Amino acid sequence: MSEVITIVKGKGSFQQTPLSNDSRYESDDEDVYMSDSEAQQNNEDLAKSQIVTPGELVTDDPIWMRGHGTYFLDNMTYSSVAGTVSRVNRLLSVTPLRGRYSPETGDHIVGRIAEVGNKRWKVDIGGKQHAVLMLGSVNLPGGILRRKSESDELQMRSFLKEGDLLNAEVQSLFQDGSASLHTRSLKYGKLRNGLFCQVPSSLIVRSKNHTHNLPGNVTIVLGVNGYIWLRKTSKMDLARDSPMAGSSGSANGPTGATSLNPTQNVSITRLEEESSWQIYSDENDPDISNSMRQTVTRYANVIKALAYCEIGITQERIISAYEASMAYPNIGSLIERENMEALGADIINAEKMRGNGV
Amino acid sequence: MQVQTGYLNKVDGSSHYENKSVKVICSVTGPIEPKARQELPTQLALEVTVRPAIGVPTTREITLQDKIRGVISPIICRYKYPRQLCQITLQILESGEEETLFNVKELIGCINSTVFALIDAAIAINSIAVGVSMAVMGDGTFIVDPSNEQLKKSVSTHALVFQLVDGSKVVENVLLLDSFGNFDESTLFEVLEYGEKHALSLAKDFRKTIETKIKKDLFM
Amino acid sequence: MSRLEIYSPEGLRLDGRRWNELRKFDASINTHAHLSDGSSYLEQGNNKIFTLVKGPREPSQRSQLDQSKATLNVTVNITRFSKFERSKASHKNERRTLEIQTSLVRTFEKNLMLQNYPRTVIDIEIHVLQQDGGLVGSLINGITLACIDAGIAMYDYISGVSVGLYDTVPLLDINSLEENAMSCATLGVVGKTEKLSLLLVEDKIPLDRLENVLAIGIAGAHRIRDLMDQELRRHAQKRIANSSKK
Amino acid sequence: MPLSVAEKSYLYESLANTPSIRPDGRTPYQFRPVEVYTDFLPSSNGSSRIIASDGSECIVSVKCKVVDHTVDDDVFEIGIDIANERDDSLIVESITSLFNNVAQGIDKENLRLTKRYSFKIYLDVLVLSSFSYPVSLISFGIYTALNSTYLPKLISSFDDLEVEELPTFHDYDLIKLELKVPLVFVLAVVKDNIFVDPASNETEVADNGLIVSWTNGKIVAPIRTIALNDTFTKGFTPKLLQEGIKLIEKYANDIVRALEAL
Amino acid sequence: MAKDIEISTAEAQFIVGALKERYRLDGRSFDEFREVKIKFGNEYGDVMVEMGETKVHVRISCQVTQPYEDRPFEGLFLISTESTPMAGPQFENGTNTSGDEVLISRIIEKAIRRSGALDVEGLCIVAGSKCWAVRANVHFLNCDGGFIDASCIAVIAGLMHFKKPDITVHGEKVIVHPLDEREPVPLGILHIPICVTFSFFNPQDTEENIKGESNQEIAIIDATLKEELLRDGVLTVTLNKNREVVQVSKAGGLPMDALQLMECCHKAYSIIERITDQIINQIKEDYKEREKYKALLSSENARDAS
Repeated sequence: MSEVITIVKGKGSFQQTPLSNDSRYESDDEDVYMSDSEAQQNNEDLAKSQIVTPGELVTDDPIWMRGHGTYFLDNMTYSSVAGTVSRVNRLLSVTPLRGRYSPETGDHIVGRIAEVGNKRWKVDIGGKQHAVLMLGSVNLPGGILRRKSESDELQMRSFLKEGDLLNAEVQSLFQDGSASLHTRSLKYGKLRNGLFCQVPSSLIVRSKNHTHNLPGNVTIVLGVNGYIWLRKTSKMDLARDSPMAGSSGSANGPTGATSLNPTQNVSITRLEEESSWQIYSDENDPDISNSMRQTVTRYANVIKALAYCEIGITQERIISAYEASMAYPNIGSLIERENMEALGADIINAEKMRGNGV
Repeated sequence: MQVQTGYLNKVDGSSHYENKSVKVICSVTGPIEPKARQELPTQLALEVTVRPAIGVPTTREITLQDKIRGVISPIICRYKYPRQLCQITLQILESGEEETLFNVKELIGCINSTVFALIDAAIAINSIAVGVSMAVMGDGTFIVDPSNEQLKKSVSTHALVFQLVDGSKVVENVLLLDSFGNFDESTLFEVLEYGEKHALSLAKDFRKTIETKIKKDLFM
Repeated sequence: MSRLEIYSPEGLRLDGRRWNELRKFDASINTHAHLSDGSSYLEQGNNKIFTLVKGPREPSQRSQLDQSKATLNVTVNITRFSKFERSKASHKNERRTLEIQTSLVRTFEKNLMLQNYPRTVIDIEIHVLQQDGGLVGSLINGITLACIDAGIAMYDYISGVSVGLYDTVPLLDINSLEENAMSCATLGVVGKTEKLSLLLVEDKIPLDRLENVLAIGIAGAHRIRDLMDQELRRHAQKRIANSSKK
Repeated sequence: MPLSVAEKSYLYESLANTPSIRPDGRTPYQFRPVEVYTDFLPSSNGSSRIIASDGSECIVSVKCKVVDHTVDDDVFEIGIDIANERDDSLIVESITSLFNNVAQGIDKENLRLTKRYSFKIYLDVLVLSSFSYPVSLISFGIYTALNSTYLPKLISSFDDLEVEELPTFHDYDLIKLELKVPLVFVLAVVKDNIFVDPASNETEVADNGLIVSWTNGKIVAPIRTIALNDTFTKGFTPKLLQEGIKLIEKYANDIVRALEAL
Repeated sequence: MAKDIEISTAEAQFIVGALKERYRLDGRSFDEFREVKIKFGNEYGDVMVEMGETKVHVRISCQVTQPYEDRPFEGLFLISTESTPMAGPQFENGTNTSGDEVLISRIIEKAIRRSGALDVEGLCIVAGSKCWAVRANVHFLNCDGGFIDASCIAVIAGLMHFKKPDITVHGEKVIVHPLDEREPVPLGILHIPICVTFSFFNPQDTEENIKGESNQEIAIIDATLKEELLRDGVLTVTLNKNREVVQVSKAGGLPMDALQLMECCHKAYSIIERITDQIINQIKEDYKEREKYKALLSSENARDAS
């Protein structure tokens, strides 16, 4: 493999037909279907999850409530997307295979300011619409308890401006499905000291915690929307994982559930302190070492490799992939497709092994 | 001269003007919301479009547009409509002259029909403009509303527009004088004088048409 | 040209097909995951078309914002090299291109559930790398696939195909040689119904033959719907198999 | 979408380091991997599709026609089309002019058929998307498309000045087109560092950019600086220019080898 | 479009509601085409067509020019359709790229020019160097729906009415005789295409339209502007008396059953038959009217010629 560039001949469906090699179909011949082996496999999979495509009749049983991805006429329920049928209680819906991130209340997301408007910011969160962050939903310098003043409205850009990255929680959803965010917790707010990367949101599984301290003194914010921030671990990050936080009960970790009540983690005086202008600073810490930067880069490449292999991204997998990536001393070599595939395979195999072990 | 106002029903004002071999339709839409680039802070913006009977608009039509705008602007009470727009669209159905050589009759037809359309649209005007097209022949005779053949044989052609006030009985100004060909100063003044007389008599027709229109509108 | 026999007495066409045969139909979806929310690559005969769907997403211009539904835009980029003979001028602002774009917007406006995505815009971008007859039908198929890939809710498939009429014989899914030699109709058929979302006839066809042409077109379009459905299901199986990794 | 100030300064500081730390860990001379398809347009004489790892993509078609070069010796024409850009936009026009400039470096003799006739090459480039300045991508695309181009074999005689007829060709034999267009590389400068093939986040913070063309083992025209973003553009020392040229001189051969090995 | 004309919800509901009861605002039945009024101007090829409030004016003109290089034996024929705010506030000056305007111009183009209604080979004067360029300028004056149908009638009537000056060819030299010098020559019209536009309404839910079997969709002929603004789909069929479908355009919109579309085509045929006859008759009458005077004026010349 060249160290300068890898150029591979394209493969996949661009030139060859994935479907069938015999080239023509007669319109009046009804039995052109997949080869037997494929058809068999279909049946097996069908047992697990029923795949439907738009316009297909899902059920003619009127008992079902019709959810997302369906429409109906009389008793018939049809699918409006290609995906899998999900039946939860009496709600029937079809989950599309792909689609933009659709926010849910409580999601921990990473977003980028797209527009500064009247008492609100519009935030790009990779969804169908920009999310809204109201001026009243952020902590302002001087503590959360003070009133928002007119001067705050005028200097919104000095808090957050176009391009700024932040992490936030989805506070509520509007009628049309767009999200309203808040950053009223110290674990939310402007992001500094690191690198941004992005993966499809479908690879991020909603979980209790989306901020993780990783080996090598790196903290990751895994936005549910697929936006990811890698940064140098700060004191705050460490404090969150410290036993003190744990002492207030296992359910009260730094999760979305308790986020509106940050005093459980940090004393009110700390809060005042942290709510100074510094939380909106654009300055990075002066002491980010080279090895730290390299670690961040390695994590970024590891995450891209996982995404390339369409492996769901979790803290455990990031760590094990990071460890496995040590086999490649040259971080830059991790962008090569072969290496990414090998890394992905390592992770899957390791998990299988562990699974077998138990 | 035959004029029919309210000829079209999708615009605020319109007129169908026919005078000998000239046939023009004029529509006026306004006052309406202008586009940002058209907007004038203190007065009405005018958008004049002239569409030829044959072919696509060329510089000839743009010249016509400019001349029409120049005549129409002073008679409209433009300061009554700040930040608004008036679209004047003229469709020539028959020009009555060879388009490549002349634009006298078309110009006068456009201006006269515009005046009617403006009145039909109830856009405030301070006076009326009356246009006369004339040709001076080789033997020194003046012909009003010359035919195409007469235009071709003429030594000079003149388009005159007068601003009439005081019940359209008094000529206040010459709004446009557009003369081509060979003529001397004295001929020009004679032409003006002759044209003025004709304009005053034409104005009577104008008023009659308008009066009939208003009566009709009132008692509808 | 006269040397070529459009339809031989033995019932064979220029490329060896019979009257009711489709051209090779190869489709794949999710070809441009990095660039778009949904994408497809379609080869229908020698038509080669990329379709990218971007959105539903925040409109970049306020004028595109509709409170009640998504705004749909379609741009068709017919490349200058798409025909055998390279075209001298760009096709971008040609009336025909604008007409195709408008027709496609109006076809899919009624089929996509735009009311589910208020205040957003869906941009569909099509690049025609090569064309060989029946272009509009292929564009419809490409859009259907790419929209499904994007997860945009729709009532049903729309499949497109062109049918020519050679004397009294309707020829299904014509290529450009056939298209130039005879009259033809393009159909956009909704799912497995006999409903037409789009119908374009651009040359003379005897009124009494039209029904026959439509019938064969509908049958062909249903077949194309099935072929698209197969590709989608194949792709779905693969993704589901993959997602077990998650 | 612009980057945040904090992101930019993090990136800038990393890249300004000695040695620089690129956001994806590449060495200064390392290109991102690309994927290439060739010869997929039967109605063109040659074609290629090139996809960079960030999803940037470009498609090149080569069509040719027999022309009388005694009438018109302009035998090489490039048309560039960038998706979502108007044909008269600045970026399309500047890239088109750059490649017209590059095309000056080709040897037209290779297109000569007979004493009177030449092949005229029409290169059409469609950039489907580009996340950073796309000239390297286009250049690789052109190179591979030409490399996949086969033209009909001449069977009539070379000397046809006196002959009235058009040249005639073999019915199915084709010969490979031997035409090498210079490769064009983009380098980015950050403080005292220079590196090849900047990714989009690198271009955002680059002090300046450099376009270097190379063919047959040597640097050729055009070489020019290029503003990669509108906030950071600064001057740079001639030393860096030298370094950049050396970088290309040293590694361009690897690129050609990789492109040829397809 | 400059400005969308909006119809209030109440009015929209009323109109569509009335349609469900098979009533139209102007009292017409669903299959009724408005009366077509055709007036000819002083010049040949000057036609005004009125259908209800809709007014379209067409002017045919011609000049001698050079044929296209690749078609040396054919003359040029151009139809230009440009709309101005005169026709209604939904039209804007200078921009004819909105969906509706493009479709209008393309359909007229396909119905008349592409279908070969005009014999362009008959316009050739000297192969490769001289030919007639015939131009139809369509002026949209007042829009109350049915622009396509009215324009098509106006253009074809204009072409049939038009006469081009007679010419004499001496080698490469062409002498064009003015109309008063020699009797002008009519154009070669190969067939008479007429457009009929159907507007579709869906009285039910979209689901019923897509999945239902009821086929309750409403089709009305020759919609007025208000009906056009509210319709869910549109079909324009162009036919001629030879029972040929010249052009069909259903560019999206409400999906319609193929048989229903066929039914529309058959309905359209009876309408185009009638309109074709009307055009032919009116032109005959107009010519007769002109001849009347001409006979009076040219009796002397006729004797001279003999």
